[in-house]
Amino acid sequence: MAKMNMLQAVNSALITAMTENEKVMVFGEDVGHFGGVFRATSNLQEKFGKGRCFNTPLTEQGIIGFANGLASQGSVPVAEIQFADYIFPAFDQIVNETAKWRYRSGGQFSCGTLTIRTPYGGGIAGGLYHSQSPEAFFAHVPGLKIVVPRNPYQAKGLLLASIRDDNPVLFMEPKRLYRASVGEVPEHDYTLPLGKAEVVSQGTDITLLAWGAQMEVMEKAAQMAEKDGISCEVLDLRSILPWDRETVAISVQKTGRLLISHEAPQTGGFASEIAASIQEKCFLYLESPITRVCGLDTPYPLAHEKEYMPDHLKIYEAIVRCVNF
Amino acid sequence: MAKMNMLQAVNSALITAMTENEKVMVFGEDVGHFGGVFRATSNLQEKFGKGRCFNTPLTEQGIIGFANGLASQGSVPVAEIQFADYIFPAFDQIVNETAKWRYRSGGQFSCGTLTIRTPYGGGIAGGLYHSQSPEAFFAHVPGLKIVVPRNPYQAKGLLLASIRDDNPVLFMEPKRLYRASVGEVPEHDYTLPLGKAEVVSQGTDITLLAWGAQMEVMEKAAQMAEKDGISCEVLDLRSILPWDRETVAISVQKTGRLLISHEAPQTGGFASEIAASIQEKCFLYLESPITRVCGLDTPYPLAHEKEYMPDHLKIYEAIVRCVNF
Amino acid sequence: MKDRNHLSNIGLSHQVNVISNGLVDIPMLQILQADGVPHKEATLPDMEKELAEKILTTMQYIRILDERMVAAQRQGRISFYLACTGEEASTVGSAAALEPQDMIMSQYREQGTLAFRGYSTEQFMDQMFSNEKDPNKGRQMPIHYGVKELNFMTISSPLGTQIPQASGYAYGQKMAGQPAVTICYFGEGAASEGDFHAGLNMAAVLHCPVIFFCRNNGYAISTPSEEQFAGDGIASRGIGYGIKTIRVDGNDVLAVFAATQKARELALAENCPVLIEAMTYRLAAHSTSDDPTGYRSKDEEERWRAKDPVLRFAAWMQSQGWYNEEQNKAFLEQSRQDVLSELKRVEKVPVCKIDDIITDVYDTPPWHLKEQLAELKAHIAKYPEAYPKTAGRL
Amino acid sequence: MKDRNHLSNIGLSHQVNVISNGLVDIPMLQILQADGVPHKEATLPDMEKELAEKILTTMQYIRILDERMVAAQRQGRISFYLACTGEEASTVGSAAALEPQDMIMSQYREQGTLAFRGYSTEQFMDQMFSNEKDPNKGRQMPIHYGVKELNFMTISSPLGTQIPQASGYAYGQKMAGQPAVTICYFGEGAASEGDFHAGLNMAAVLHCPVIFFCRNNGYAISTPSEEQFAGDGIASRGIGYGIKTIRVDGNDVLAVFAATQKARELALAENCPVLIEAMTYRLAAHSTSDDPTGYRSKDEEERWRAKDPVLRFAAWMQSQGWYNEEQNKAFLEQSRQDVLSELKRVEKVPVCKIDDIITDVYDTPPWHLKEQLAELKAHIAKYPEAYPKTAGRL
Ligand SMILES: Cc1ncc(C[n+]2csc(CCOP(=O)(O)OP(=O)(O)O)c2C)c(N)n1
Ligand SMILES: Cc1ncc(C[n+]2csc(CCOP(=O)(O)OP(=O)(O)O)c2C)c(N)n1
Ligand SMILES: [Mg+2]
Ligand SMILES: [Mg+2]
Repeated sequence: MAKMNMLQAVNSALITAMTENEKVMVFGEDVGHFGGVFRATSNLQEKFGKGRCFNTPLTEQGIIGFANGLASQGSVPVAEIQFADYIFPAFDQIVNETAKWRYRSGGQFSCGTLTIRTPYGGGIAGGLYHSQSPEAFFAHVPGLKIVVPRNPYQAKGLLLASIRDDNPVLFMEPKRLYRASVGEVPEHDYTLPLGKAEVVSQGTDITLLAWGAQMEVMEKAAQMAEKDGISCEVLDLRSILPWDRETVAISVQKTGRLLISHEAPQTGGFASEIAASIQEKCFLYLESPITRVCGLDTPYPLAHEKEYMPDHLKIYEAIVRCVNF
Repeated sequence: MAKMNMLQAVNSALITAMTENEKVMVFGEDVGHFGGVFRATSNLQEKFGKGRCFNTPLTEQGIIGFANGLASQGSVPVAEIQFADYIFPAFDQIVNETAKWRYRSGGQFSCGTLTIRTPYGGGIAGGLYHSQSPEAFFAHVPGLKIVVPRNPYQAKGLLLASIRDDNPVLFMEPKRLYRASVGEVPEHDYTLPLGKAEVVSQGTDITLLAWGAQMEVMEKAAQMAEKDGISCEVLDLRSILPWDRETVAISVQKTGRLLISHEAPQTGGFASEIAASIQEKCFLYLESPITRVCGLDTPYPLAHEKEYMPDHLKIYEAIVRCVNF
Repeated sequence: MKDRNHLSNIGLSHQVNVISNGLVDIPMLQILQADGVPHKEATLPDMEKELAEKILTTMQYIRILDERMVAAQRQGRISFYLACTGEEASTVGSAAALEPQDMIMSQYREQGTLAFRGYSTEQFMDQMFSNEKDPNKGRQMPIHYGVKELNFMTISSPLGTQIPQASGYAYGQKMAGQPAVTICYFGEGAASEGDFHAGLNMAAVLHCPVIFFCRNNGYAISTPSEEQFAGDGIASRGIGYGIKTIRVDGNDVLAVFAATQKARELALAENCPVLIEAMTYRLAAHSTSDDPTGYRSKDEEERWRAKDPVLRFAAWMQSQGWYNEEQNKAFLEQSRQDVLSELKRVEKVPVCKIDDIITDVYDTPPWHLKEQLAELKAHIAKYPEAYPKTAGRL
Repeated sequence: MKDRNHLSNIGLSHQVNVISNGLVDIPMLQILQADGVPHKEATLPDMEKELAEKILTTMQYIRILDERMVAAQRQGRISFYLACTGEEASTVGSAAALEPQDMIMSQYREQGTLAFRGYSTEQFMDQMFSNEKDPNKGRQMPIHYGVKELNFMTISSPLGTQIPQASGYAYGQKMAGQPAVTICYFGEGAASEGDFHAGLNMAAVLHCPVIFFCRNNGYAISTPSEEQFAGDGIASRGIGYGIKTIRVDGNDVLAVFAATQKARELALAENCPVLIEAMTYRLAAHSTSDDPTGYRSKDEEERWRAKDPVLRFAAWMQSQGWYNEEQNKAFLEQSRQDVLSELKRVEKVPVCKIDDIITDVYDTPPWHLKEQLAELKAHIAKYPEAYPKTAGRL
């Protein structure tokens, strides 16, 4: 065990994967010699050479297009998109190519070895274009997996699992926690399961569901609610696609209430899918409407960032409303 | 009044708009001399000249980037994306630029005059890349409006309203109905409201909600259900964003049941947003879970197209399940 | 740390110097004249009689396949088709210069390369009828071929996407130490996509052994190349990226063959991309959904018919004494019959069982897809007559 | 119907002819030598004393603003800053050759163009402190300026997106019959984006009066230009698109001015795009989030410090007898004080009221945004201490 922040945990996972399998290649804007603008890929080029860790020209559609071809050839690309806000130029390559490659070829070819790493989320005074949480756009794309860690331990275990999983994985890293979140991380090799939610704390009155950086906020709100004697069951979804409906449903059948929170704008956010599925699965168990506490339906504003965010106070208020419905 | 199919109605709307306002410009791949691969822009170049109706090079990101600049300059671009399946290379220009232009500039500049026309949907043996219904991707983008007509009358009235509306509008045309749907269309100028759903037929037992080409299927299912004595209220959402929650809620508060159908894959489709919102607004009125009848969570398959589609039989079965819940 | 100077190779001028024609001429390699007689000055690539015969018959076979399938589409037997008539030399001539281990990433008009690698009439039909024997499981529209054994990547409709992919594939071949290159075909229209820019630039910077083969056939559906770009074709761009570039007469098999051989040799030896621009013409309609009379003149088409690549090559073979009228007639006859009989036979092969609607979305179907399949099967069982293709084999 | 021949301008070769250096040399226009003395052969643009003074003081002002704001960021007074140190001549020199009605679409390192058009220290501060007086309402990070009155389009962070947009904007200016062009600034890194390809190609084909101004400063954050492209800079690409191209010494104001004047003249007269590649160097860190010692040597930086564009121009003005030591000192002093006092003052200006969190998403807020605002205001009212910036003015 060693104390690591999330960047160190990501770096450790990459070193483990590249050491184990020489087909693993890491690339993207500034990831080479410099080690990435957040330094998640530090020292990889020195350790593994320019052939396996390198800078690309400044083109996201090129990075993913290149990665798709490389994956279909049998190599194991781990491509970095410098900020999730800049993944959209690669949207066609991801949605029409990466995700459909295996299906359209009847399983003859695939991009299963591809992992796309990208930092997402707000709370860092990043304004419109350094704050976005685009998971919902990709959650509507059959063929992709989407994974979001909430701490360094998860970051290493889930990233290693993503790199080894034989499906393309979009691995979204909560950049607000890159240095802020520090914890014990095994130096040795380990993985955590994809597609499985984690019950972070047990409770009986309401189920609180989130992922990534929002977990911290959720737990803070839960503590406030506990003081009012509201017993919260806190769940970390961990995988957005495919998502673990069963674990969520079991919890909601117990608590009778569900609150989901994410930073992304509410309309069309992934909370809507969860709410739609759970109201169907748990219709007769629900004691109050499923509640969403999300970002506003606006671009991400700098000056009003604090007001925009679904913070612990908004969640706490929503919990109370739910329980008193 | 004249009998027109949907292509003729679109063409008529474009002629009306270009005649009225010389700032209106129509462009895209093959839309010029040739009049577009579906011929929606026939004769516009002859009528209005090459300066106002022209072919672009084959680049969707360029078409929308160019259109964004043109709109911000004060012209009124009506850009065509040849198939909705090919709109993804322009995703960044639409999501990060078109939609955020006004907000980021504090209202100094905007792409409000922009309209993007694109044919969408399946049922034409188009396989993975000539069948997609991508509305949900754009429904998660504050700043955009999304409009879908279901017949020639709507096509003309809604397209004219979209071109004149001072917000960027994604106008999705159900290509399966381009020639199949024929109806009476006024030759004169008229518009239909954006953001307003239409109650197509009144009923008391269940609310059936869809848009565009899926309306036909929905009505067919409704007729089957009526034979069983199930009274269906059929709604056409018409605008996906902003959507008319009020009209839907009023209907559901009356019927106590809601079924939503679209061709796009179920997970993360727009039905999930509607279900999430309505279960919240109408919690105490719901007599059965809100039901979604959608495409499968797979790419769009050619050989199994019939099985993939949310047809009238699947909807009819779901209606019966709802009512007998 | 290494000192850099991004001005090191740049000279000075002291007057405003607007460069409006900064390119050397990029002539087009032509070995055979339209009548099949080689230019005196031309050096012919060495090509054995056998290979020449294979090239000719492959081109003729594709011409026949195209004719028959366009007809089949008209009869409503298949939903869609896309012919390469007029461009046989570009595709077959380039494929002939490759090795079997080279990966082919094509756009959609390159059936000639597939036929050259031995794709059978039956296999073509299996794909076009989307049946259960298509290795792609009938999921895409006709002509979206793909077959792993032949190193032919499954075609996808979105244009240009295969260009950066080819760079990545070639990079992987290089890293794996394989004596192989990737060839990437695309049209001059697709070359306007952003992916073209990304793919060529990355290949140049990352030293990828990839051959970019552009079929400049003058049109992108109805859009003529003069409305597609203003520069000197696509070749001029390769030069901008610092990529070795060759322009060739796409209707001259020998020229295409020689150019592609050279390109492959360079790509492998120097781990670098090479761009080939083949000047040709689409004599066919864009596809069975298209009618060219709406955008080009018959005269124009006639001028190009006179440059028919198949006749030109046949004439040359004749002059070599390699062309046996009788034999060739027989081959053509045989091919026509094969195509027709296979068409009839394969028409009856069923599509995949419904279970395959959810396979290959992921390596193994997750819970939600299993759930959706189960519901679907129950539904089909209840309404078998509504789903005739699959109800019989649930 | 018009007969077309896309081969009409193409010659023939009969040997495989691999073009690996098909470009003429693209020299860099330089009028002033590093010491400010004009090259003998150089023709100087005619520039009045007044304009020269405005250019010099604007460059000096920006240098001061950059220094002070980098310091302010270190003190935590603003969250982010991005300096243009070393590139003042490229931006100010080009802006000086434009007319007020010309639209400027910039990347982010072009504050010099804005200052040249009269943007005040207060206005710079309003944006950087995201306050209610910023016409962009404080929604974007510092340095994302935008002001309609000055025809300066609001900057957006995604790279390259402004390139096709500039083509469209210029097309609109042409259609409206305005005697105006659009200038589009971008870095050599952004030129790798697909949008670059789309924007330049469309401008060439659709005859847009746009000036593409590339600042080739050798780096994209840590990525040196040799890992960005393999061709002859960005200029070589313009030639591929059939776009008139000029390469210029970006550290020589007179050269940049002359080149941009020529470009504007051509763009307007011939309704065509012109590409300018300005060779320069980013002496500053990429931004306040960056540390260049991680990717380049001090020596390299020193070599470029010796080419300082501001000193070079000052020296020339001196030789013209246009430079008054005293006056200039006073100006510098005054500017430093202004920047500091405005910084202090503007720091205290409040952000927009919370109501503005939903304005400008659409022309008028739809029901769902009104609903979200109402909830938000009620919430802030309940927890005022948690939202100090807005609670006071609900
Ligand atoms: C991204 C994308 N945009 C548009 C289309 C529709 N489309 C199919 S073929 C074609 C023209 C392609 O022309 P070119 O690349 O020159 O190839 P050619 O047909 O001439 O062989 C177009 C616009 C597409 N398939 N993909
Ligand atoms: C689409 C996109 N990708 C990545 C980034 C992150 N980024 C910001 S600046 C920069 C480097 C730009 O280099 P260049 O274009 O040469 O301009 P310079 O900073 O040298 O002036 C990068 C990668 C971005 N802003 N947008
Ligand atoms: Mg073509
Ligand atoms: Mg740069």
